[in-house]
This record gives sequence, C-alpha cells and structure tokens, in this order.
Amino acid sequence: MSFLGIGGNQGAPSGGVNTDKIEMATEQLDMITDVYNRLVESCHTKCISQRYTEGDLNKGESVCIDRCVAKFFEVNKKVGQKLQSLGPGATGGAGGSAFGSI
Amino acid sequence: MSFLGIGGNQGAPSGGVNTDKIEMATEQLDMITDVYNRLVESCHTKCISQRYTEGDLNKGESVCIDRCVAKFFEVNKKVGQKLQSLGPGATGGAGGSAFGSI
Amino acid sequence: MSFLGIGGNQGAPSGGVNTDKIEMATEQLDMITDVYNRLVESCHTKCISQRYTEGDLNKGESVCIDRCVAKFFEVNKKVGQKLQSLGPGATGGAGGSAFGSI
Amino acid sequence: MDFSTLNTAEQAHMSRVIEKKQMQDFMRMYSRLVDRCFNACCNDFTSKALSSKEEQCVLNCTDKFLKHSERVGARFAEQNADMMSSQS
Amino acid sequence: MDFSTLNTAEQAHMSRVIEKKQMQDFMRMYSRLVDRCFNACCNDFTSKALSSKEEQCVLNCTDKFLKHSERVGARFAEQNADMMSSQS
Amino acid sequence: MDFSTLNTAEQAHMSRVIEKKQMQDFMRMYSRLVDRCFNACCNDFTSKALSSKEEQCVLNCTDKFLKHSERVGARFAEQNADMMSSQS
Repeated sequence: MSFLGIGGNQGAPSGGVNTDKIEMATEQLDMITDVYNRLVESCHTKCISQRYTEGDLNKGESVCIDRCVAKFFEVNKKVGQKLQSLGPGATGGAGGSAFGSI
Repeated sequence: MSFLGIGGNQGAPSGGVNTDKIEMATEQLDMITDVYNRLVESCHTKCISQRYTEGDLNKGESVCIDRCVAKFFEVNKKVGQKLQSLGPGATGGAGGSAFGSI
Repeated sequence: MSFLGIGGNQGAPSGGVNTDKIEMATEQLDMITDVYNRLVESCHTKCISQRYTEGDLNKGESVCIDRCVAKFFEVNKKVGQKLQSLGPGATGGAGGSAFGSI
Repeated sequence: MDFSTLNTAEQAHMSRVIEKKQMQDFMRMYSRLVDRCFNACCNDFTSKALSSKEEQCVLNCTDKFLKHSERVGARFAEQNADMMSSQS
Repeated sequence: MDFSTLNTAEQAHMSRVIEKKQMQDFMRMYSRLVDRCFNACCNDFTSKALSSKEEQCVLNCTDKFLKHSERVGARFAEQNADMMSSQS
Repeated sequence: MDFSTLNTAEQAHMSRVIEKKQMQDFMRMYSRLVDRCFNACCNDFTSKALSSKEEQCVLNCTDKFLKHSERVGARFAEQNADMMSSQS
C-alpha cells in the first residue's frame, strides 16, 4: 500500500480480518479522498470562470485542468522530498507540538 | 426518513437496536448539521456587515437572512433535480472516480 | 481536565478503562487540534507574506506570530465569557436548533 | 428530521447520539466563533494586548453571530418542515 | 490504490467500507455543490425567489462542476497509476 | 492538556489514540501544505512543468510554514500552560 509516495508494503495473513490493517486502509482512503477534494477545489479556482454562462468546459478550461493536476502532483512530490530531507524532528511543531505537555 | 428531498422510508422492527439504521440516522444528522453550518456561513457572508459596530441584527440584515435561507433551499432543489436528471453515472467522477483503480 | 477554560475535573476509578472518559479525552484532543490548526491558519494569514522569497521567518514575522497567538487567546477568553454571560439558552440557535423538530 | 421509523430502543440510542453531537457542535461553534471574530476584529499586531476597540468588536461579533445563527436556524427548520409536508 | 496486501475477508470488508464512503462522499459533494453554486450565482437578496438568470447560472454551475470533477478524477487516476508503477 | 484524572490503563489507551492521531495529523498537515504552497506559488498554467521560480517558491513555502507552525505551537503550549496554572 502506498499513498502519494508515502507508505510501504506489509505481508497479509490469510483468512480473518486484521482490524489494524482495515483501519489503516480506511485512513488511506480518507486521505486520498481529502487530497482529491482539495485538488478539485484548487483547480476549480485556478481554471474555471465563475461567470457560468455555459455548462460545458471550454477548450482553455480543459487544458488548464490537465496542467493543473500535473503541476499539483509535482508540488506534492517536492513538498514530500523536502519533508523527508528535514527528517521527522523538523515537523514535530506542525501537528504534534500542541500536545507537548501531555 | 428523508434529507433535503433525498432518502426514503423503511419499516422498523420492534425492539432491539438496528445498528445499520442508527448509523444511517447518525450520518443524516451529520449531513444536516453540515448543511446548516454551510448555510450559516454563506448567509453570514452575504448579509452581515463585517464592521461589527453593533451587536444586534439590523432590519436589512434580518430581511436578507430570511431571503438568503429561502433562496438557498431553492438552489438546493434545482441542484438536486439536475443531479437526478443526469443519473448516477454522470456523478461518478465527482466523489468516486479517485478510487477507480481499486 | 479542562479545555481553553471550559470543562472540569472528575475522579477516576482505579484499574479498567472507562470508555466514556476515553471518548471525552479523545474529543478534547480533537478540539484542541482543531483550535491549533485554526490558529496556525489565522496567524499565517495575518503575519506571513505570501511571496515566499525566503524560507526563514524574518524578525517582523516572528514578532507578529507571538502577538497573534497571545491576542487569539485573549479573544478566546472574551468570547467564552460572553457565551457564559448569555447562558445556555442563548446559544441554542447556534448548533442545536436545526434539530428542533426531532 | 423524522425518526418515526425508529423503534423505542433506537430512539433512546439516537437521543444519546444527538446529545453528544450537540456538545461537539457547541464546541465547534465556539471554536469557529473565536476564529471568525479574531479574523474580523484583530488586524493590528504592534501590540499583543486587545485594544478596547478590538474588544468591543469581538463582543459585537459574538452577539451578532449568535443572533444570526438563531435566525438562520428558525428559517431552516421552517423550510425543512415545509419540504417534509410537501413530500408526504 | 492497491489493496493486494489484504486477504479475501479484508477485501470484502473494505468493499463495504468503500461503498459507504461513496454514499457519504456523494452527499458531501452535493452539499458543497449547492454551497458553491449558491455563492457564485446568488448575490441579490431583494427577493427570495430565484430569478431566471440565477437559475440558469446554478444549472450551468452544477453541470460544469461535474464535468470539472470528472476530468480532475481521470487525470488524478492517471497520475496516481504512474506514480505507483514508478515505485514498484 | 492534563490527563492526570485518567488511571494507568486509560493513560496507556490514550497514548495509542494520540499516536494514531499524530500520524493522521501529519498526513493532513502534509496535504494542507501541498494545497497551500500550490495555491500560493502556481498561477501559470501555460505549461504543466514546474518552473524553477515556482519550485523555489514551493520549497520556501514549505520551509516557512513548518517554522511558522513550530513557533505557533511553542506559544500555544505556553499560553495553554499559563491558563491551566491560573485555573488551579
């Protein structure tokens, strides 16, 4: 299993339901849905005219969407590489440090 | 049970808790809360001045809120009718297609 | 247990897991994460230039962040006091009244 | 909403669910309210103290938002009731 | 996504999870769509009725958003597939 | 936060809950970060490739956001601690 370049493979026992794995897969699904929704939102803002004089995508909008998605994945890769280069310690403040005193 | 014109009735067995039904009702509750919160947000943006020189709603704001809610329900109905006219296939891309390869 | 000035203490039985308490603590954790994320977002908008010509926080941005967090807590306190002075009835419309007909 | 298709045990269960949700919703409303009023009223970060003008703005913002939500809620319930009765 | 590391029982379970999620996602998409088209198309509150101009805007907005989402979804799936194959 | 009212078993359980949440929060932070830096840095869609100017912007944006979050987190913890001690 892998999500946008993060994650790895684990062997699966045969038979029975491993609830931890189901939970992980469900979280992955939530994450990918979240990313997809953000992508739809961002590219809509970047590419779609808000005047709505027609219901079809025009040529310019269609091309813009294709490039928007491609560029978004490029940005995703760069941010991922940057985070990995900084190591786990550097990102402690973003998402974790609010719980520092527990 | 019905949510903003979507949904239908099902007979209930007497006694015991049907967890599927509880789950469905809980999801409905989440949805209606989500819609209510969006409505509060949208009509706040449309009707309420951001200067906050007073704590009461003035006459113009009050009337605007009433019309805003009514219009929002009109839009809700139009969008629902449009989605139904297009059929389930047409909306596959919006919310589902990210999982196309599973 | 206490969250941003709301909540109170309860005695804990020794041994065994009280699922209600775990659930409450988990909700608190969700809330505090939500507040932290909103704070990050708000102070980013207020203090950080969107041009990104450098990766470091400059002096002005750093000082702005410190004051932004302090002021946010002040606002949090004022809003909390205002809500308490109005009593539970006054806030029924915000978050609850959508379910009035249940 | 109409929970008449639920039996007594299910309705009791839903009441507990709704009670929890109302607490959660209140907390979220509180958090969004702080956010909203902070964003609308605080734009000067030359000091960390709230000015009296900012404070008044926050109090009015809180007051007005609650009244706004209440009015939206009342209209929302009416519209919802209308829709229900026109369906059945 | 690749669920090949899950066994048969787990895959069956995930299918049910995905089915539920798709219903939820559809409802959320519907709700965001109403929100978006309302915000883009309705700016006149001198009347509570939808003008024909506003109505046309809402219909176009709905149409265009669905086509937009579909195109984004198709490109998203392609990019995701590329990334998967370049990793393995 | 203060979990001193929880017993040992409950604290162990909460540690696992927090661990999971931190993973989730990291993923969400990652996703919001991509979103934010994409929105701030990419405004030219005459090409699908990231220009070197856009790339530098994205790297600075990532860097700055992490430092910003860290500083907000530190101040947040201090303010929270102050509030706790003034209550007890």
